[in-house]
Amino acid sequence: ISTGGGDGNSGNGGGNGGNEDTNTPINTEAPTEDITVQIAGDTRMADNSDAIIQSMYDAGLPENISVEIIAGSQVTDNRQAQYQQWLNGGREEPTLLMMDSGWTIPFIARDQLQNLSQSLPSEMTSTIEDEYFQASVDTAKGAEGDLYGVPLFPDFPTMQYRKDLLRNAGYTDEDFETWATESMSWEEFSAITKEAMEANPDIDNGFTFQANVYEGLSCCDFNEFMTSYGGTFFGGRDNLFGPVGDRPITVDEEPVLNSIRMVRTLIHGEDDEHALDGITGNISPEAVLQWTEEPSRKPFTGGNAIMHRNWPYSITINGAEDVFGEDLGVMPIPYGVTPDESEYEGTGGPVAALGGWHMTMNPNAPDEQKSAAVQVLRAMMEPQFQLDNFGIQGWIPPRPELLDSDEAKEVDVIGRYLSALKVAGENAIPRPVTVVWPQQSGKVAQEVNNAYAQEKAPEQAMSDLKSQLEQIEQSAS
Amino acid sequence: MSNEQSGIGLGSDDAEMKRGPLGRWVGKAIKNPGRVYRAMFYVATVFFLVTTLFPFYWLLVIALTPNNLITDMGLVPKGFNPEVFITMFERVPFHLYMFNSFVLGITTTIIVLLLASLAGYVFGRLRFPGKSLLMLGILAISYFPPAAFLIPLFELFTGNTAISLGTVTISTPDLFNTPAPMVFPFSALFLPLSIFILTTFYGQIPDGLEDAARVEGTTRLGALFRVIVPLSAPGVATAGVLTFIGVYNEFFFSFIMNNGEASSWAPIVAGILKYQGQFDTPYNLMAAASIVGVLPVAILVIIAQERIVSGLTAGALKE
Amino acid sequence: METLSETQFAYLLLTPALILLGVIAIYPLASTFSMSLYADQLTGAARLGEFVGLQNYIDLFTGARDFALPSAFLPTFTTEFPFVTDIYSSALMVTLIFTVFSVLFETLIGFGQALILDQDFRGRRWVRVAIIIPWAVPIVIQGMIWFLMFQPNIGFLVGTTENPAIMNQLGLIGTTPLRDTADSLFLIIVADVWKTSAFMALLILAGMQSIDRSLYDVAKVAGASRWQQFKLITFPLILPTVLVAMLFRTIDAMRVYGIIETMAGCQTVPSLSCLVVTTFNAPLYGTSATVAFITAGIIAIVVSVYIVNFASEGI
Amino acid sequence: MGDVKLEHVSKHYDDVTAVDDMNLDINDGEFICLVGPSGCGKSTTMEMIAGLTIPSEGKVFIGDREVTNLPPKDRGVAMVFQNIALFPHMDVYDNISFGLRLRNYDKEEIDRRVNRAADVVQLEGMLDRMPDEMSGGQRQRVAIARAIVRNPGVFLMDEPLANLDAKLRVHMRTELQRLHKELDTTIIYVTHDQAEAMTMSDRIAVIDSGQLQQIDPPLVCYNEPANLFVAGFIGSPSMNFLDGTVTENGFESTNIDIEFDPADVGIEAGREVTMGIRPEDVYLVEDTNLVANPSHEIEAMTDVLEPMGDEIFVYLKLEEGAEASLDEDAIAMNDQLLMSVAPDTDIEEDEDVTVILDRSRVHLFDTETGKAISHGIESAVQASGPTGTEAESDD
Amino acid sequence: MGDVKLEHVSKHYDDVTAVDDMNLDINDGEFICLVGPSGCGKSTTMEMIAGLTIPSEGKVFIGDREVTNLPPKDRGVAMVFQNIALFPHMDVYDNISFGLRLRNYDKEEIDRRVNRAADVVQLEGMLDRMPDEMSGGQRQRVAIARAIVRNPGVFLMDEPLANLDAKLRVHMRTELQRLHKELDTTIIYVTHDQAEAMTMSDRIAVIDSGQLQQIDPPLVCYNEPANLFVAGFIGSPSMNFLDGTVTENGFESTNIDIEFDPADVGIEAGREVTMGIRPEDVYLVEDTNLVANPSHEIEAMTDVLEPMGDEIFVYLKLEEGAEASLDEDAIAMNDQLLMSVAPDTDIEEDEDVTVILDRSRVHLFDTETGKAISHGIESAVQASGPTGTEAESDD
Ligand SMILES: Nc1ncnc2c1ncn2[C@@H]1O[C@H](COP(=O)(O)OP(=O)(O)OP(=O)(O)O)[C@@H](O)[C@H]1O
Ligand SMILES: Nc1ncnc2c1ncn2[C@@H]1O[C@H](COP(=O)(O)OP(=O)(O)OP(=O)(O)O)[C@@H](O)[C@H]1O
Ligand SMILES: [Mg+2]
Ligand SMILES: [Mg+2]
Repeated sequence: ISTGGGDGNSGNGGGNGGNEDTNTPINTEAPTEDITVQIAGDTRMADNSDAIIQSMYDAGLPENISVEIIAGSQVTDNRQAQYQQWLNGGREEPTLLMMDSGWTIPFIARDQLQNLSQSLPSEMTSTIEDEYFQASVDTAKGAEGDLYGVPLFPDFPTMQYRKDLLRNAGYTDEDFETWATESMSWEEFSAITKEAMEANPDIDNGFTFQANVYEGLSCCDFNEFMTSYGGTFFGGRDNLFGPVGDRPITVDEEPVLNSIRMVRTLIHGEDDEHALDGITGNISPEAVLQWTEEPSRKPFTGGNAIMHRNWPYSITINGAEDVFGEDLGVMPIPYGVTPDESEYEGTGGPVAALGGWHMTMNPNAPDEQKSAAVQVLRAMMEPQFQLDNFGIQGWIPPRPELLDSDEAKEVDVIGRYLSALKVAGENAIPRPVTVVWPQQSGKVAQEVNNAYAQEKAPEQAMSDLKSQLEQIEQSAS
Repeated sequence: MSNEQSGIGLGSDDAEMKRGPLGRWVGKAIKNPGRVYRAMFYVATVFFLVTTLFPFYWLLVIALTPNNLITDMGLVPKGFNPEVFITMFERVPFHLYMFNSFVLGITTTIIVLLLASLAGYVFGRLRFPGKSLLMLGILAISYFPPAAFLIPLFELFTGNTAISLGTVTISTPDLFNTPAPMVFPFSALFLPLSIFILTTFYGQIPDGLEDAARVEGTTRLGALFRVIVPLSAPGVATAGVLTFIGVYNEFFFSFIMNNGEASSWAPIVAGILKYQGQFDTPYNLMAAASIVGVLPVAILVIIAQERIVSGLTAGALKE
Repeated sequence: METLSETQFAYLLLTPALILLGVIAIYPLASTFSMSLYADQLTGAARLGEFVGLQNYIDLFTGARDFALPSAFLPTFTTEFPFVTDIYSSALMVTLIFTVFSVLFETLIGFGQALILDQDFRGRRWVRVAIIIPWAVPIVIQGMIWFLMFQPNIGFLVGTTENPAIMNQLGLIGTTPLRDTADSLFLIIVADVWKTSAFMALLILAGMQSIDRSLYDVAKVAGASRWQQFKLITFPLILPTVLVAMLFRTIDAMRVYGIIETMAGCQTVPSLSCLVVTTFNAPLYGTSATVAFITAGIIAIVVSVYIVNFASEGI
Repeated sequence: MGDVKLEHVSKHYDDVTAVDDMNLDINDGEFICLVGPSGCGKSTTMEMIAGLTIPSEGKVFIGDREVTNLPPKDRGVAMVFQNIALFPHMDVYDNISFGLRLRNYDKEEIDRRVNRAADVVQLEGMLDRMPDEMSGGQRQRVAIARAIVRNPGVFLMDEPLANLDAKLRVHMRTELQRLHKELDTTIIYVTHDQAEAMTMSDRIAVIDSGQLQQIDPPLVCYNEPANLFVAGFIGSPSMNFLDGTVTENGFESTNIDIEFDPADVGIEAGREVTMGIRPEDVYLVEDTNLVANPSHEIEAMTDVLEPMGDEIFVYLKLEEGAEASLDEDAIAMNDQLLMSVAPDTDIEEDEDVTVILDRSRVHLFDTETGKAISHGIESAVQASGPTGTEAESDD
Repeated sequence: MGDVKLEHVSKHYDDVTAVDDMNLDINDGEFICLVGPSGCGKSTTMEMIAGLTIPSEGKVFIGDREVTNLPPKDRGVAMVFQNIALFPHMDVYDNISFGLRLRNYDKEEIDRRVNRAADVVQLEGMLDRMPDEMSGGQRQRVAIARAIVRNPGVFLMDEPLANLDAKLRVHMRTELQRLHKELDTTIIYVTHDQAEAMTMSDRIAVIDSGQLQQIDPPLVCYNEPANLFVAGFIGSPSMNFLDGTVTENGFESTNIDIEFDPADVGIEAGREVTMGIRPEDVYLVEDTNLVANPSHEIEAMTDVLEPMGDEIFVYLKLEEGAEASLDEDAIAMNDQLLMSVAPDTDIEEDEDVTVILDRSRVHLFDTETGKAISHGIESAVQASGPTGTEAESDD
């Protein structure tokens, strides 16, 4: 019985195929025979596959290459497990895999992806390095700096708000225009929200976000709040992706605690024994503690909230004509401290947690498939394709410059909010994904939620968390 | 054979006109305990109907409410959107997933009932050394979380397990995206339950009937399928229903063993999850899909079960 | 074939089942067991690290591996009732609590449902459909139904501190039940009882239908009331079926995962299977395989109660 | 307290009428046997008395109370079922004590009663066996014991001795009679065994096709059957029947004539009648001295002999060449006669013999309606001797 | 082809020996009745012949083939089960045709045979009933029909007529005999009905406690029982037994002496013997003329009278004050005697009577071993008359 990385005897030798496979340069000549490239995408991609494929051809994909998009599971955990088995088992299909930027790195660490820096022409990789959102590119790189994935689209949360309700509190379009690019502080934000609540007594919720015990809290909401106060998980940005076991653990530092105190104040009010001075309290319902994206969006979309932190997908929903239309406002996430006030490089200010997806290549695929796949990747890197898909399925173009283009502004609903998105993108903070992040993420979510829920004092929760993270770091070094 | 006493309406009404309706009822009830029994029966039935159906009704409420309005829900749909039952088919070829689940369910059920019948017969009616040990062994298989089987089975069914036969080493065939890597694991995992169910049912059939069949000229197996199985019809049908529904809704293995496409034999849960985006969850579509996936099957299963039972026993055991 | 001895015949008939189980269950388990003897490996192509013998088992039992799990594996034992410190903080206790309550209520309710379905009345078929429906609902949807019901601002069964719903007023659950282990466990048990009582009901009903009706005639003439008929005829005769049903429900409950994942998440309600799946996805294959085997061992201990019963029933 | 009354009781199944307008009036403490051909409705009648089957029409009374719709447990009956129906999950002790345990008798009383009942049915030492470890007869005895441990007002026993050997039957019979005397309960008893019905019962109820034919003390049924059915059913082997007509001189048929004055038995000449005579009332002519009131001599030829140990059945052919057809569907077989003789009688097959009938034991029935016209012919050509129990015509 | 042989066959259950070293040799075409008390091992023996129970020891042969371990289907037997065992899920037609369908007979042949069998058991028109819609007797008849549709080498019938009324039994008996003659199959038949055993069988096998006691033609068993058990078991009511000793003058007991020369029957004086006499061999002194070889006169007093219709059983007390105990556990009851007299005998209860015994029908048994010593005493004080079937002493 094999207990190692599989002893598959199929062509490419399964998961233990070794580095040569993932590093072998690929023939970048477009194949001449008819060939089909299978892409493990998601439901949205599969639903729009005709338009997407058409835009690939428009972007120069040779006609003899056809593309088949399978939906895969949309539940991200499931998809991760699926890929895990497929790649480990040495499956040749699918050739291209759409991967969450939140868990691409562990696949890289296990040598399960094609090393694009080694096998693609350098003109392609350097385009990515130079022109794409930096934070996105960072999450597609191995420890040694090689690129293993082509960012497809990034995703960053923003703060959505109801202009109509804020108008009742005396704010004007002028203010809204400022807010779209100039982030406000949490103090300001909480005060404004409170004012709006008082001006709209029939609205139950001020600010809604997600703080359930789940990956979304550790990767994103908490990460955002923490970073906006200048806090970090593992010291500066440089340590986000390692070295595991060899980096400081800084979750018990004051900025992190402040961010927790801030959230506690938002939920439980200024009387909370760990309230943060300057923050106006009681604007978020307790319910946030068990909300994920959709449940938190429901009250906002349903008209019962003023402020709402969420991903761009919800902008499209909330900004639709039959929901709020032009009354929906979008701004970057507020900040706790300014970048210069914060100890660590790249923290503070209006941060946005980084989401989004990459396209990676299955190293077990036959060579012809890989060559064809390169053509597909090339097409996907065309600005035109990226703009098309912003329109087709709302993929935010991975190049910041494209957000300024007129074509992008033309896109329905979300085109109106590009300036805010661009700020968010430029201030994106990735989650600290490493091979041990899956273990750490659960602990972070648990402890942070406990602290938010007043079950533990912030100090206690974070020192507990620190020691757990330490154990995990040690186990893997 | 026996008639239950109905009792309703037989109580005499005289001298009870002065009491209120409840008093009258109590009076009658004391005279005729059958009434109390019937009343209890109705109360219990209504209770169970409400408790089992209410969450399902809630599902219907969600389905009929347009997704954007699903917030602060009450007991009735907010808005009324029956088109959801059409939209769900437009978004995902749900009928194909249902078909897949159905085929997987039927195939597995047949395999399980067949193997479990043989084993149930052996365990229920024969005595032989090693019996308890074997039964315990089979039971022990169900102690393991399904995840414990996942990696080896995936390798087995995707051509990554090598079997060496002397000098030649052959690898198992790649069955990814076919029904096989689902049907076999389902069969193995549902087998212990069915074996135990059938063991108890087969064990209770009087020896005399098996004897009669054997003297008439059947083999022991013949007696099993002609007499013991039909007489255990309620048990067999129940084992079948439990297996079928279990497989119909399985997801743990099926999402690893294929790429999730209807054309790759993915089952209904894969279909239901296809409505879901990374963040956006159209609860109404998922609810509608599960109603469409579940309700007809539940009805079908019940009718099939009644058919099976009455077909096998032709009303011999009851009524 | 008929001239084989009873023993040979028995083994012959068992062959197909044993082959299937051998290939699809025993072989994978053996393979998984050997995985449990290796260290976890997170980098590089190999799935597993070096051979460590029983170290994984030792680490799990001593708590040295708890950091890699969503929750502690074993509770901290004390000498005072209830003999463990925080009963909701370990996977073992959470699983046992879930198992005891869900199996208990499922059996009782299943019994009640079976008793009703065993009567003859118009529309029985539809009542039967109604009772089986929960069992036919996929776990994902089961989770969704209950998740939405107890989602603040969506479901009506949970309210806010200012505006509590009935269940909050009764003190059954807090206003954010699905983030609280105790509340979630309670709701998950309710959801599980809703779904799986049908399993019990169907099996018990089948047992009832297989009873020779003439025995009731005898009992009636002997003077048995309905209750006595149930106690002395129905119950003992369906007991083997009930035991089988409870046995498998117990095993299933001990492996509960899906409903937890879809309602509250493994971090909030860490069951034994949650540990297996979370570590499997991490992917800590050595740890995961070890937890799976220990889980099986714990289940074996728990269900030995039934095995003893079976032995005394002579099955 | 234990009297049982059925008033116009009928039971219809889908297409079968199992019991048809039955009227029965059974006194407290009586021992009644229900007899009749298979499928005639005996068990159904019992079940209606027990309350297991609700009559389609009519009323059932037990001891003055109408019980038609009362559940079985409130009727105070104990029953031995034809299909035995032991509880398979209980040992013999628990099976027998079932009814007592229901009534919360104390442990010792139960013990005492069970042991006594086991003693009566000779199952001492088997109390811890399970039903499937017993022989057919043993199971049936458990079923009897299960009924007799109780003290009900009415015992219903549906062929309780069917699976027992002759010696045990005799034993059980006496035990049941003793029980009947001791407890003074009403016993309603179904049996197909003539001897049982004759020796045990106060009255026999003869049923055919769901209808009551006659209910009378055993010897009355035997000697004065109310109709052809009863005459043919009671007595084994069955009564001989010959169809004929009444003339001025008496009865005339193809092979046998019997002289009497029609006026004496109250029928007019010319009527179609069936004559009945039991095998034991047919004598060889050598034994004429035993018969007080013999008929003419009848020439016949022996056919089959059936030696039974204590008697021999002789099938007689009355006509040359007649086949001894054993077809008992036709009520009357005009060309043959069954005779019973002592076992030491010197008789061979295919031998010519001369027989006589005991005229005081001759029965006449209306051929058409089957109703009895007369039992025994007194007004004899020869002087009448002392006659035992024969009765007057009661038609 | 249809001969059945059991060689030293035993069957032990946990703590019970159901059959004990049984040797049986049944010829092809023979009709054998197995009789014996309840629980003696009859059904077990049948099951071993059918192959449903595997003997603990010994061998079973059917027609030269050893079949001890052969499955039932390969033995060519058909069986009527004591517990009937109809398939509850099949209607009558399917039950009867079950064996034929297994053998793939064609539709018409099955139809034909089923209809004929249904005819024989008088169930025409009930072919589409389900078993639970039938009466006990009807079910039993289905079971018989199920066996007789087939043409097996051996029929095994375990009390097939137990639930049938007398008339139907007679009918079924003749049908079975006809079948036996027609098909010329071996029939092994368990019955507790003496009349059945006597009239139908070629030989009767008497079993007690799992051991074969005697296997002989019916009248031999009746007239020359091999031992006390057979003597007491065969014949109903049972033989009278009196314990006594042999003296120079013959048999002497408390109440009855019988004179004979011990040498004639081959026993020495002083031996303890049990004398047996059947009720029908006890005569009132008035009937001495009927007896060729009468004994001394015996004074007695009548106790209970049991009129049976065709005879009356008279219980006689031989001693003043003796209770007519009905306890048949004690083999010999020295102070009482059962007599059967003709139904028209003029006799009352509690009357002094004088009776004689038919000496040529007196049986002597060794009290200790129970073995028969002599059947009938020829060497008479009075001149011997013609005796029928009595036999010589064969001890
Ligand atoms: N499975 C068993 N376990 C133990 N003892 C048994 C079993 N089956 C039969 N016996 C015993 O074996 C003996 C013979 O049983 P069998 O059925 O052969 O009797 P039988 O002669 O047919 O009696 P009956 O006339 O009452 O039917 C009985 O004493 C019975 O109690
Ligand atoms: N459930 C039923 N459905 C239809 N017919 C029935 C049903 N039960 C009994 N019968 C019929 O009613 C008639 C009377 O049945 P019952 O059992 O009373 O007869 P029985 O006199 O006890 O006969 P046996 O001596 O054979 O036991 C029979 O012809 C039988 O076929
Ligand atoms: Mg009957
Ligand atoms: Mg028997």
